[in-house]
Amino acid sequence: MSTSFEVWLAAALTLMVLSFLWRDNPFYKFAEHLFVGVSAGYWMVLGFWTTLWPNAVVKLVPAAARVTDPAATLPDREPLVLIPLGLGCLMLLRLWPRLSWLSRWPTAFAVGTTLGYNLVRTLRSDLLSQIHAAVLPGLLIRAVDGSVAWGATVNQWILLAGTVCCLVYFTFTRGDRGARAPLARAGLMVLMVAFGASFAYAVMSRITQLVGRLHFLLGDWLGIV
Amino acid sequence: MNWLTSIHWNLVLWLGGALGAMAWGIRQVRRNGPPRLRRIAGLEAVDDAVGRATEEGRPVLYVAGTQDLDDVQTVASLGILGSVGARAARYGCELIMPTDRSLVMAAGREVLRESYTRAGRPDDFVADMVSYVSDDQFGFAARVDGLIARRRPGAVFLQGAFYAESLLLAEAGAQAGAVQVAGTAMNHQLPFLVAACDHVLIGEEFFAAEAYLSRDPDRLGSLQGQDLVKDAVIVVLVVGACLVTLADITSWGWLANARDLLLKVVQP
Amino acid sequence: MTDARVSWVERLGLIDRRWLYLVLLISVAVAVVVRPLFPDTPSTFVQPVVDRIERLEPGSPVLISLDYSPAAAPEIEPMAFAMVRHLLMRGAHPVFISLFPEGSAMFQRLHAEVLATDFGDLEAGRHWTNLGYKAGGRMVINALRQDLSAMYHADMDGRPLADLPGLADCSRLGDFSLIVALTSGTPGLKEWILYGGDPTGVPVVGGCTGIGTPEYLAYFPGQLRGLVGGLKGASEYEAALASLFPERAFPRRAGRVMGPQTVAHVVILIFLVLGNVAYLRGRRREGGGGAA
Amino acid sequence: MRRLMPQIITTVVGVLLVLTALMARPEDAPTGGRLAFFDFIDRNFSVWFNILAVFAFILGGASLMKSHLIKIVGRRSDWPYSVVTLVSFLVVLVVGLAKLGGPPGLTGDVTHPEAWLQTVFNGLYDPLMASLYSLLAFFVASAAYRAFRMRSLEASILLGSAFVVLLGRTPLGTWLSNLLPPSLAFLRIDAISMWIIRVPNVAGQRAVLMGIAVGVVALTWSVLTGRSRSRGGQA
Repeated sequence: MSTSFEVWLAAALTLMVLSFLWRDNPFYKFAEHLFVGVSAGYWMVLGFWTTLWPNAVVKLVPAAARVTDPAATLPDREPLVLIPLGLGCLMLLRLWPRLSWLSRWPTAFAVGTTLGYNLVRTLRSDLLSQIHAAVLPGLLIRAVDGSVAWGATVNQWILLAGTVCCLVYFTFTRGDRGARAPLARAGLMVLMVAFGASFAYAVMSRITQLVGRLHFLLGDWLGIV
Repeated sequence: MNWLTSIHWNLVLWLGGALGAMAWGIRQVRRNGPPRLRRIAGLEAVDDAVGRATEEGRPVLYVAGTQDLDDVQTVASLGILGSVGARAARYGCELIMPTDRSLVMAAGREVLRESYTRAGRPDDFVADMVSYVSDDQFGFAARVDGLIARRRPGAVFLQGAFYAESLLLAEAGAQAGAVQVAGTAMNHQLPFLVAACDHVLIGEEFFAAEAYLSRDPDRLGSLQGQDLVKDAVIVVLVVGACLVTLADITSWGWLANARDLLLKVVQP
Repeated sequence: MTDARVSWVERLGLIDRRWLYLVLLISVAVAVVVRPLFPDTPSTFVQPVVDRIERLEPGSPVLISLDYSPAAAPEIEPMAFAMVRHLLMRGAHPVFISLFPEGSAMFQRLHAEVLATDFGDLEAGRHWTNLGYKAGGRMVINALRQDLSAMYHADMDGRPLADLPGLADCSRLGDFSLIVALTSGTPGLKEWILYGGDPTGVPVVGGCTGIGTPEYLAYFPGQLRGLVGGLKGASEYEAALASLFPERAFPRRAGRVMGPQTVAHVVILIFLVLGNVAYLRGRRREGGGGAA
Repeated sequence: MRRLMPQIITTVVGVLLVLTALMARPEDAPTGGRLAFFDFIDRNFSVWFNILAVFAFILGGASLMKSHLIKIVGRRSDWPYSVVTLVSFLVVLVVGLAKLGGPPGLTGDVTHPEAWLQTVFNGLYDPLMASLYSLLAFFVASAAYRAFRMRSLEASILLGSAFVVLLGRTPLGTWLSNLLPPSLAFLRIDAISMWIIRVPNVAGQRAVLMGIAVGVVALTWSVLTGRSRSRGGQA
């Protein structure tokens, strides 16, 4: 059995969370509320020391670099970081209802940046690259003896046909009669097989997490394993 | 000029084409009215589910996801809530809506008040239909599960952004024998919801549902434009695959040129 | 006779869920204690990762992004440890960063179990470098693409980037030989493909949780050169490592967990079958298998 | 002003970045002349965004305090739990910002193995998060028994595919497959599960990705042009 305070604390909290399986109870609620507080604090601290301090404070007041590392070489001053700092301060105004409209400015900047960077990248990586990956020669030849690899070839065409059918399923404004209907139906079935695979992989992840916890309880804490 | 050569022309082509298609779609809808819409089974199930619950004398339960109002899926869900609420009002069926955010509660009340008024039954609207339960994820699910076990709703709607709590909610509904209609764009939860619910609006269907129900011409037009882009993608895929294959097995130069041109257009 | 069986099936359907919890808990706990070890071989998605690392020149800088949280650690840590061991055995220079706040703590565990234990003779800053966490997600990748020093001025021990011999020829993302994204969510592998690999041409390989695997496979093999998916992938990687370096006898964390994992899969499959048998019987009795 | 200014910021920033992504070739050597402007944007906007991201954490913490303080002061139901959240938040904040434990003063890494923040991580954050997620394994197990039903053709296909993959990705699947005679090798459950992942799964995922990409174009356009809030056609 472990003698470390950290491990005992962790074990107690683990049991508190798992007590939810019996029913919702004060121990579980305590643990969940503790998690909300701890994680918010943890993220804020790391954001401050890893990003805000070196990339904003130090760039504005180079001497600040010496606070965290007395031997640091001082970087150049970059007054431009006043822009994001100012926007950041405006963001905090959301807490004061009368001035909260100003907090829309930094949000607008964030939305514009996200969408602006995202648009072309998504177009490239999720549309063009996927098309590029789908448009492959439909007759695969084995390098060894020059014969046709029929298995791989058939798979290639099934993959392409499946993609097309799913795309047909995701079109909405073409009515539902004619040749599209059976294709869309087939697309739905392909999607279901895909979801089945996602389902299985998600179950796997959940189980690994459980095994990890039991490992901690039985091994690190109780020392049985 | 070096900057002319440094433009990704094929990206410009696709982007321009997509934007053009959407502009065309919106113009088309504004001029000629809404397009022919494919039926979405999950959306048609809304009516039946509410009807069945009414016949059995059981209430309808609606959960608008577990995220706050700043999530697009929550907003889309409130659009669907409007039409579910209108049907419940028309049939005189009781509606219960537990929420896990106070903002969603307030917005839900507004939406339902309007649907009940529009259905001509403003007096049937009671603010308490929409209640705030709890902010915490599994705590919310546990209490909604209790509610489902006690009230035994005839229809359960799980529409919006869900995380792991979706499983708990769907399981409780299945146990109560409710008709369950789910809708979400959370890819990780979709498979579980499909397995546990009777009807599911899958990803894009969920967003399209909002356009279907709102009948907003711009939304429908944009949808029509997006469909045009998807059609173009389908054509490129089919033509491209055939072209690449033929160019591979024949030795015709023009085929190889055509293939190279096409691959350049889709070069990421 | 038939009636008795139907009611038995029906009773099965109404069983309290806590019994199911208990069955799962006990069967997994027993398997955790027994810990069987199964043989494994790399699959189509894992082998390319192994091959790519095998082909690296000694000294090649490899960016490793630790984008996972404690919840995913049971899945990701075994593969992270195996891949870092492999990189260091081949003399590559791993540069660790993180887009997850928890990444710094995850690095500490990796340091304790791999860098300090198996490779105690290697030097920080010369043989491997830890740059740490930055907030901003995909925008961090975007900034690194332009210039490493836009986001990072020093490593986590405070040494300025310019003083790190291992990073002498490495001033931006494009200078790396390989990007290894170990991912449990967003931001993660997808962002590394979209914002890192695609625009710079640096090959990206990944390790991810089971949940992410099916989606990321759509990027394989074009944009994603190899994928170690979930515990099974990690177990395959460990097996590959064991056959490459039999003399080192590295621990096989994932391999050891595959036993309890298999038991749990079987329990869930049994539940799935039993539940559906009860359902289909109930439905047949209700209305001759008509529409429900 | 209140509505116009945010729209202008979003549109200008968004359009500039779209143009940047279309024009600049940052992977080439640094460009000069006209492209220098785009390089400047590309480099700085992401760094600025990252600084803003930290303010989002700060805002999140502050709103957390505000909402829980309201609960405590108003003695709302479950208010004692709000005290737990509030106190733990403040304690972690002080421990982290003051870099208690570890290297002396404010020097060194806040996640240094001896820093108290690392104890907070190991003793509180890590077990809580990992345990919350491990609950899901139980939920899946009970839903497998009580909710996942072959109620339609679609659900049956999904469950069938899930069954094969779940079995095929374990040593048990390999073991069962080894019982098959070589002539039936195509029925090997591990091979079928691999096929499902490589072919139909990729087809489905690919279509979903393409669909989302088209949706992103539509969404970006409607936000950048300010149509996203319009109802009924007129802005």
